[in-house]
Amino acid sequence: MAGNNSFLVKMGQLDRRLVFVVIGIAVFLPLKFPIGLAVVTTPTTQDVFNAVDSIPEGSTVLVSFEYGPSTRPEIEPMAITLLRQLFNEKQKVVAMALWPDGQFMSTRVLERIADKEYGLKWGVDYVNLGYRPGQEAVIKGIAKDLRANYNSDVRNNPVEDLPIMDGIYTVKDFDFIFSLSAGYPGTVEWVLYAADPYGIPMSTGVTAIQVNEVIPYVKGGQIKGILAGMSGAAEYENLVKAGDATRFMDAQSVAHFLIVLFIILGNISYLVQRRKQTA
Amino acid sequence: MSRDVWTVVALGMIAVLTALTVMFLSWGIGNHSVGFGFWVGSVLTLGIFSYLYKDNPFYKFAEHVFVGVSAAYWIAIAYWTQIDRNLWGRLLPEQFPQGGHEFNGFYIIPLILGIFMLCRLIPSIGWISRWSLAFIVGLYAGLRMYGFLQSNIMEQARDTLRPIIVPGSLVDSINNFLLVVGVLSALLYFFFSKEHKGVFGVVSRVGIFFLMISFGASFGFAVMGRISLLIGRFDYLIQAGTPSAGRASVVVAVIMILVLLIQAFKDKGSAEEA
Amino acid sequence: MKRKRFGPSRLSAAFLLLVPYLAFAQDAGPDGGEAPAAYDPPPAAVTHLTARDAPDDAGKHIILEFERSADDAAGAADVVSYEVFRIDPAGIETSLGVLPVSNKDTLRLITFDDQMPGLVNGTEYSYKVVTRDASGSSDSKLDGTVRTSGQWFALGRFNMLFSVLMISFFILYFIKKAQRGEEIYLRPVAGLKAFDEAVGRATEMGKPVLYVPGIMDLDQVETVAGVIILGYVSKMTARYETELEVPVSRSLVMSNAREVCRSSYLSEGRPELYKDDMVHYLTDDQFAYAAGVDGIMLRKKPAACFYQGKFYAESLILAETGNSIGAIQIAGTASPSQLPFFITACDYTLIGEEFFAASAYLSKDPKLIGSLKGQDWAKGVVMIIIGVGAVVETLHVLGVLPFSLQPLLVAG
Amino acid sequence: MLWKTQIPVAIVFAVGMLTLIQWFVPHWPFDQIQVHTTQWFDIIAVFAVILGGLNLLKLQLQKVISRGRDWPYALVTIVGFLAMMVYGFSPVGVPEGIRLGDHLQANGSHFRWMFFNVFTPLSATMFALLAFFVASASYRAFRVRNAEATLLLVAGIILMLGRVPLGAKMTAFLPHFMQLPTVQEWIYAVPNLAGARAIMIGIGLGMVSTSLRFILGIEKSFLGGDE
Repeated sequence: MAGNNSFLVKMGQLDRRLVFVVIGIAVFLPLKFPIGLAVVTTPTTQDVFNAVDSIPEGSTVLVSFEYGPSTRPEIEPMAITLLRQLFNEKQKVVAMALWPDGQFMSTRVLERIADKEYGLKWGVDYVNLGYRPGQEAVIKGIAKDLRANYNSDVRNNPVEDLPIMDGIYTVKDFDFIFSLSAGYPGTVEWVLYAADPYGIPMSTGVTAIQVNEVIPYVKGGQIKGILAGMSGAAEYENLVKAGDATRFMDAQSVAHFLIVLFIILGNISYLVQRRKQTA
Repeated sequence: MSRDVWTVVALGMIAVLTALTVMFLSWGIGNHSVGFGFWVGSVLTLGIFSYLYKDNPFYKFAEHVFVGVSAAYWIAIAYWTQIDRNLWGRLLPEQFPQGGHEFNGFYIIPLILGIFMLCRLIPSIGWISRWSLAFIVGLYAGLRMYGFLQSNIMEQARDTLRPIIVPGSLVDSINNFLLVVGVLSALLYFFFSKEHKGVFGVVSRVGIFFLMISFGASFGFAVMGRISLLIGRFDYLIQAGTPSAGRASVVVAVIMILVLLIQAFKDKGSAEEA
Repeated sequence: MKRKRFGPSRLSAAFLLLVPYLAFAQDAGPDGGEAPAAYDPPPAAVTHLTARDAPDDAGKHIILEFERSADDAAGAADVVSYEVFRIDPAGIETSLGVLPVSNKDTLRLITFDDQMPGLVNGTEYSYKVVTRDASGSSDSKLDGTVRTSGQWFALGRFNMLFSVLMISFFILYFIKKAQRGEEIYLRPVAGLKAFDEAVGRATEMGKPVLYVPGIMDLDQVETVAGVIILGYVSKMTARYETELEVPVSRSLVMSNAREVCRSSYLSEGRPELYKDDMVHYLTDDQFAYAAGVDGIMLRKKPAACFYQGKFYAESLILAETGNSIGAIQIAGTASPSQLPFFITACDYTLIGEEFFAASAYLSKDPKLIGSLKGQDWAKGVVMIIIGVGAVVETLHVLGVLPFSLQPLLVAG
Repeated sequence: MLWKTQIPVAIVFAVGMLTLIQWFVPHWPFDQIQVHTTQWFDIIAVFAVILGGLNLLKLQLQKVISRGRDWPYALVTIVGFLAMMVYGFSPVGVPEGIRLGDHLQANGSHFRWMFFNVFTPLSATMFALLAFFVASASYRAFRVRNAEATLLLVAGIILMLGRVPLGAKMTAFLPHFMQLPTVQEWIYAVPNLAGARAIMIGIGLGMVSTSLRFILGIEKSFLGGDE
C-alpha cells in the first residue's frame, strides 16, 4: 500500500514540462485527426442570434473590431459568422476599430466575406472606416459627431461620398452595434459611452477571458446576449454556418478534459499526503 | 577598443544590418510572399514556444524582434492614422488634404502638449510633460466619473432590484434571491469601516464564497481562452507544415530541437568537467 | 409602450434603392394625391402625426410620431414607403429620407428622429409625411409647428447629478475629517500580515525582495496604489536591511517610486542603504517587461515577490516564474480578469477594493482613509437601495405596490 | 512650483470639470467640448506612443554602446525597430499608385506583410504560451485546501467542462438541470454574477472617488516625484 500511496503523491508533483508536453499533444492530435463532437447552443448565444435576426431588414449595423492577432482564433470565427448572418438578411455593415490591429482584422474578414463570398459593393453595402486612436474617447467622439472623427474610409473616400453613410452623423444613427472585443477598449466602453446613454441596441462577441467582466451588462439587459470565446463562436456557427471554430472545438474539449484530469490528480495526491500527515 | 570608437562601429553595424535586413525581407516578400511568410512565421512562432523548454537563444531572438518590431508598428499606425490626418490635416489643410478638414488653429494646443510629452526624453526639461499628462488625467477623470457611476453602479444596482418572489416560478425566485443576497454579502466583504465580527463576519464570509465562485468561473473562461489561442497557433503550424508551404514549420522545428539538444549535451558535459 | 424607432440611417439606406422610384414620384408633381390609375386608389395617409422637441439636447433634435397608414399591412396592404419632409419657416421643404415598409414590422406607431443637419435652435418647423404605394401617394401635414429648443440642463440626468454630488460630499466630508486628525476606524486587511512575513522570510534567507508596481503609468489608479504600498514594503526592507529590487515599465513611475523609496529609507534612519538603482526602468512593452522581470527572478532568486498594481496578460507569466523559484508571492490588483490568476498562483492576493484599502491602511494618508470611508458610506447607500428596492420590487410584482424603484436608477 | 505643480493641477481641474459638466449640459457650446477635447487627447496619445518607441531605442542603444549583458540581442531589437520604421515611413515596399500613409493596410504593401508574418505570429504565440502556464498553474494550485479554495476549484472545473462539447456528452445521461452545460450556465448567470457585480460596484466607487480627487487636486501623485 505504501508504494501505491507514494505513486499517488507523485502524481501531484509532476514536472511542469511534462504538463506542457501533454497539453501540447492534446491540442495537436485532435486538430490533425478531428473527432467531430456535437455543439450544444447556450441561451446567451441564442440571444445574440435572435437579436441580430430581429434587426429590421436594410438596417445599418456598426461592427467594431477590438481584437488583434493574439486573440484572432477566438474572435475571427465570430466576425465571419456575424457578417454572414448580417449579409444574409441584407443589412448594411459599417466596420470600425478601436484597436489599431483591429483594422487589419476587419480588412481581412471583409475582403473574405463581403467581397469574395457575397460580392457586395464597397461604400454601398459595407464600408470599413478603420481605426482611430483614443480608446473610449473615439466612442464619445462619434457619439457627438462621427464625421469629425471619420472624415474618410480606409480607402480614402470622403465619408460624404459614401452612400452607406448618408444620414449617419452620430453613433445614434446606427440601428445596432456589434462589438467584437478582446479587452480594453471594447464591449464595456461601448456600453458605457454609446449603447447605454443613447439606447442603441447592441450585442457582443468576446474572448473567454472577457466574459466575466461583460456578463453583468448582459444580465443587466444592456447587451443582448454574448458570444463567449471559441465555444460561443462554434455555437453561433452552428446556428448560421459551420466554420473554423467548429473544427477547433475537438481540441478544445480534449485539452479542457486533460486539465481537469490534472487537477483531479493533483488533489488526490494532496489528500493522500494530508491523510499521511494527520495519521 | 575605446568607447568612442566602439560607438561609431556599433552605429555603422546597425546601419549595415538594417539595410541588409530590409533588402533580404524585401527580396523575400517581393518574390515569394506567401511561402516566405510561412518560413518567417514558423521561425518566430517556434522561437517563442521554445521558452517552454527553457530560456534559450531562439526565444531571446524572437522576443527581441517582437519588442523592436511592435514599437515601430505602433508608431507607424499612430502617426498615419492620427497625426497625418487629424493634426497636420487641420493645421495645414492645403498640404494635407487627405484629412478632409478645414483649418482649425486651436489644434496648435495638442501639438504643443504632444511636444511637451516628448520632452520626457530630456531629463532636465522632462517636468513639462506633466502638462500633457494633466490634460489626459483631467479628461479621463471627467469621462470616468460619469461613465463608471452610470454603468458600474447605477445600472448594476438597478438590475439587482429583482423580485425575490416571482409568482409561478420557483427557480426564478431562488435565483433572484441568491443574486440579491450574493451582491449584498459580497459588498459587505468590501466594507472597511467595521470589523468583520459576529453577524457581520458570517455574512461577509458568505460574500467571499460568492467572490470565489466568481473567480473560479473566470479562471475556467481564462483556460478556455488561452487554449483557443494555442489551437490557433497550432493550426498555423500545421498549415506551415504542409508541402505547399514548403514544410517550413517541420524543418524549423527539427533544426531547433537539434540545436537545443546539442546545447544541452554540451552543457551537461561542461558541468561534469567542472 | 413598445415602439419602433427609425433613424435617418435606415432612411438613407432605403433612399438608394428607391432613387428610380422617387424620380417617378416627383414627375407626378407636388400634388401626388391624385391616383394615376383608377384601379389603384392612393393609400390612406398616416394619422396622428405629432412632433415635439427632444428633451435634454442642444436644440437640434425633433421627435416625430405617427401611426401607420390604414393600408400598411392592413386595408389594401400595398404601402411601399413613407417619406418625411421638414418645412422650415421660409416654407422650403427638405426631404429627410424614406422609410421602407418591411413585412417584419408589426408596431403601429412609428417614431422618427429628425437630427439631420440644418435644424437651428429656437426655430419653428413644420413636417409632412408622404405615404406611397406603387402608383400613388397621399400626404399628411403636421398641425401647426414645433419649436426646437436647447436646454441648459439634462433633466433626465438629475439622478446622476444627485449621485455625483452625494458621493462627492461623502468623500470630501471624510477627507476633511481625517485631515483634521479625527480618528477614522479601518479594519485591518487580512493579507497585510503576509507582507511582514514575506519580507521577514527574505531577510532570514538573505535573499532580495522583488516589487512589481504593475505595467501601467501613473494615470491609472492601481499604479498609484501600488506605489503607495511600495512605500510600506520599502520601509520594512530598510528596517531589516534586505535588498529591494523594483523594476518598472514607465519612466514617470520610476521617478515617483524612487522618491517614495528614498523617503522610506530616510524615515527608517537608513538613507545610506538607499540606491537609485534599486528602482530601475526596463521597457514600456508589456511582454518585454515581463520577460525582463522573469530574467531578474531567475538570476537573483528573490524570496518574496510582490505584484501590486495594474496587470494584464503578463500576470500569470510573472506568477508562474515566481512560483518556479519558490518565492512567497503576494499580489494586489483591481483588474477583475487577472484576479483569478493571482488568486491561484500566489500565496496571498488583495482583491479589488481591498487593494485600495490596503494602500490607505498602510500609508495612513488622510485623503486615502477619508475617501475609503466615504466610499463605504456610498456603498452603504447602494446596499440600502438594493435591499429596499428588492423588497419594493417583490411587492410590486405581487401587486401590493403600484411602483418600482428601478426608474430612479435610469439615467436619461 | 507654479510651473511644475500648480499649472498641471489647474489643467486637470479645468479639463476635468468641463468634461464632467458637459454630461449634464446639452446646450451649445458644451455639446462641442467632447468633439474637440477627445481629438486633442488622441493626438497627445500618439506622442506618448512615439515617446515609448524613442525611449526603447535610447535604452537599447545604450546597451549596445556600453556592451551590457546580452547586447547582441539589443542589436536585434534596434534592427527590427528600424526595419519596421523603413516599411512604415519610407517608399520601400509601398505598392505603386498608393500614397505613403495609405499603404499600411494596402494589398501588397510590405508593412502589411510584416504585420501578418512577423507581428502576428509573435504576439499570438506570446499569448498562446499562457495556455501552458494556465494548465500548470491550475494543476499545481487548485487544491481543496479550505471551503473557499474548493468553491473556486469546483466552479472552475464545471466551467471548463461545461463549455465544451465533451462536457455535454459526459453528462448527457443526467436529467437536464444536472447536465454540465446547464449547471455551468447557472453558475455564471447567478452566483458568479453576484460576485462579479459586487466587485464592479466596489471598483466603480473607487474610480469615482479617485477621479474626484484628481479633479479637485487632492490627488497629485500622477505628477511623479518632486524633482
